[in-house]
Amino acid sequence: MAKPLRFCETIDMQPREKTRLQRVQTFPIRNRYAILSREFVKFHTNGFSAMLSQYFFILVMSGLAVVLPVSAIVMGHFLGPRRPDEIKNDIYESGVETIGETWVQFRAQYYLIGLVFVVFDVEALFLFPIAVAYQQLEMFAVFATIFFVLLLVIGLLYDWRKGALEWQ
Amino acid sequence: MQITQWSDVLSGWLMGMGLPGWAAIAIVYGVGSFILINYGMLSVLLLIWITRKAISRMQDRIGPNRVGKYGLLQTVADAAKLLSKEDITPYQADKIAYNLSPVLAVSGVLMLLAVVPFAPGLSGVDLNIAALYIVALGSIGIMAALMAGWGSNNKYALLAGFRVVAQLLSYEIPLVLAILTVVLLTGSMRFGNIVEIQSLHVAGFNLGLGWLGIVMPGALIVFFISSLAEAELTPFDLLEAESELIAGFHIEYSGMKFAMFFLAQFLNAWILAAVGVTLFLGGWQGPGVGLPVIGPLLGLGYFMIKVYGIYVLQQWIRGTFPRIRIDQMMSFAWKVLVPLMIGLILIQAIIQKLPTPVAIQYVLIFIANVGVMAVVAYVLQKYFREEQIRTKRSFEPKSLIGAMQVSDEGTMY
Amino acid sequence: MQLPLGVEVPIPTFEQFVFIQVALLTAVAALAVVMSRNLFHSALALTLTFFGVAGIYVFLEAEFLAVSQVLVYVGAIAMLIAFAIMLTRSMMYGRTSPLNNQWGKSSLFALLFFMGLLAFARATPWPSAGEPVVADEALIAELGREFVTTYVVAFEVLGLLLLLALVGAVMLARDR
Amino acid sequence: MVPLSWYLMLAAFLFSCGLYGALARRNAIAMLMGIELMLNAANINLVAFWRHGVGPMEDLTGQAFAVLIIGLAAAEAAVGLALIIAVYRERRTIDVDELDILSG
Repeated sequence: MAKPLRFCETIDMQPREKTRLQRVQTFPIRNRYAILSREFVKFHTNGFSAMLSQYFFILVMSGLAVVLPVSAIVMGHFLGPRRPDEIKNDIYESGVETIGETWVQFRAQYYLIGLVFVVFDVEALFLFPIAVAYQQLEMFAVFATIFFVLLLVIGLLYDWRKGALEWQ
Repeated sequence: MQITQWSDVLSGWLMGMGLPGWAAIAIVYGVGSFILINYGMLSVLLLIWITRKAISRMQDRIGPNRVGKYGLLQTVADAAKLLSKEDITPYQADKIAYNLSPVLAVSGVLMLLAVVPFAPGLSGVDLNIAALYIVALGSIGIMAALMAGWGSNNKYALLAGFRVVAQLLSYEIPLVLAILTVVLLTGSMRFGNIVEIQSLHVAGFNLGLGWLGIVMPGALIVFFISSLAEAELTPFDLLEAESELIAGFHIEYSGMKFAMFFLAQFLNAWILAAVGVTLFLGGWQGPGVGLPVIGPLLGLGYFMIKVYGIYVLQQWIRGTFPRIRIDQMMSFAWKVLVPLMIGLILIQAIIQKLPTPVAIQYVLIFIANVGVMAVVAYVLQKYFREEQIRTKRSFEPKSLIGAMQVSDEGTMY
Repeated sequence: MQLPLGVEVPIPTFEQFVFIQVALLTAVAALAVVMSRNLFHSALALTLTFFGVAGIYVFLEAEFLAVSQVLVYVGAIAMLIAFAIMLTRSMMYGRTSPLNNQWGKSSLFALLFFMGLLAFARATPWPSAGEPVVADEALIAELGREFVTTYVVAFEVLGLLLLLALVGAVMLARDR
Repeated sequence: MVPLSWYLMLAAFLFSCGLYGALARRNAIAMLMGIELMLNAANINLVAFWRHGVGPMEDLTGQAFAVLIIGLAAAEAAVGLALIIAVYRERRTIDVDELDILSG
């Protein structure tokens, strides 16, 4: 088995109980990188597993990340004057009065970009776990991965030839 | 006791007060995220000051110098002014989308701070999937731009929203693929690991200079270019193309809501710089971070120096380069960066399976990176030279002056 | 916990409490998707639903799946849907009923279906979860390994499907 | 620990919502949204059964297929919306009640 690439040998591999996952060699978790140490998490989380408590932090943070900007906006709303009038609330079009519906038709070019993006996004997503496991893969698996990438390359070349990537 | 153990101390104290475990955890997490979010929102004041000073120096101006020492408080004054501005909602705006969009734009960026490793032992959480988390939360900003464009009931805002979304989508792919090269090399998506791997031990002393950007300069450059586009900075700042799209998708916003978009944009540039530093420039690694007491402080210092350095570099580019056209921008993403990154990944995947020692693989990856970049640079140069000749030819005087000349028949046409 | 009608409800643990919040958010958002008259608001509610489902995946300790959910559904599919709504906005928009003439039958059918599934889910004695999943990257790495070994056929077929989607959809949606 | 039946009930609710949306909505895009809801519900079930199955560490089938379904959903949404846009360009409507050229 190829060793993981690294500049240093400071990361110690701890022996763990043998499960099927032990075939896959990854770096052990170092406690000191989280805001709470792992021992603490195991000890006090009242039913949360270690992974869940990490994401509980994300949940708390997302709550605060919504509340603080909202409070700033609400504060601005109450501190500022409120004198709406017809001209002020009108749509800004450089002084010219608005003609026609706002929601005019747009070209499908934007949708095409979104389409190509979606396909490549999904492709990249699938490549990430494979990249994590890449050190342990056999040759067959490597060829399967490369084949997967080449399929998408064909798609990109096709769209290139057909001009879907051109911005008209 | 390390400075990073504050959370254990605080929660132990709270539990001693008789709080249940989950409440103590919630309070500690709340305090931690409050600090992170406020750091994010307040550092923007500094970032805007840096931007204005840097740009004005490049344009041979002094920049803000009235409010506070060196004009440091200018941004605070601006924020206070924005706070006292009227909050305008245009007629027939889609109220939900219009009001939700600025909040989403900011909180989507603030959430990214949760995984940034500031120093050894100092980060919000060290997720197993941090690399993908960064990419996934970027999509909130895209939705926010679409919502702002749609909700404002304004043609220009919607058009700008479309264009910004097209730009962000196009450059997200090279960005993701550049991150993928790092994951492929390190075999880990955890930022803690990725930073740790970039140390360099010489005789038992951590020099901290084993940066991945040295091994993969190509991926680093692609990441930097795409992060410029993702942050909507100047070569790619079609968002603020005043001459074409008035001001972008946030044209109808005023007061604090406008400030939120502004904040999100500056913070996004900073965070992309921080992610780039974490992935490619060693994060907090530097000489002496392994030392017992002073190490974390040194690490924080290195990280901040690197991130603000990259930020100033971004502003330098912003002050120097002209804006490029939207079709050039799209072509550059899809026809240059994406094929380049796919090629780099394929070559790197093959090299990493060669039966050679790791050190030789690193050298080969470096050579491949430089080689691919050289090929791309050559092809681009050739293409642009042909383009230049073509443009010159099409502007060659044919009709006007040619018509002035005496024709064969001897009459003026 | 004693409810007024004499119904005994067990006090949820903190984890269950948080789960109930996330599930309620998801369910309300899903209801808003199908009930909203404004198509764009439907799309926004759909985005919220996707986030909620990602939260459910986190509760199931499938973090890679949660982040894929956000990446693909929120970042790609919801965005495509919003694009399509903006591109196909017709003049009739919002003025007629959003429902077709068989909505009565469909709602009855969906309600019965839901009742049946609910009864089934409540009646069956399900096993409880085993030990918690290891919280390091071994699971993700194993997932990646499985893609290119055990499920390699499904994986390559998906690649082919993506290629066909890229080719076909671009041909369909192009301006001619 | 959250019991398995709770996940199943949530998934059942999402599926029924999606079913109602796919059957009763008039707009083709709204129908597609219903289908996406149903796919999500199926995915929740897959992952919930994986987590509560024989050994979540031993057998990753549920999670692997959930990720594959996410990829599939992306392809489906891309092609479906492209079809809707193509139909809209031809007929200037995406109201499925009016798209009846095949009905005799």
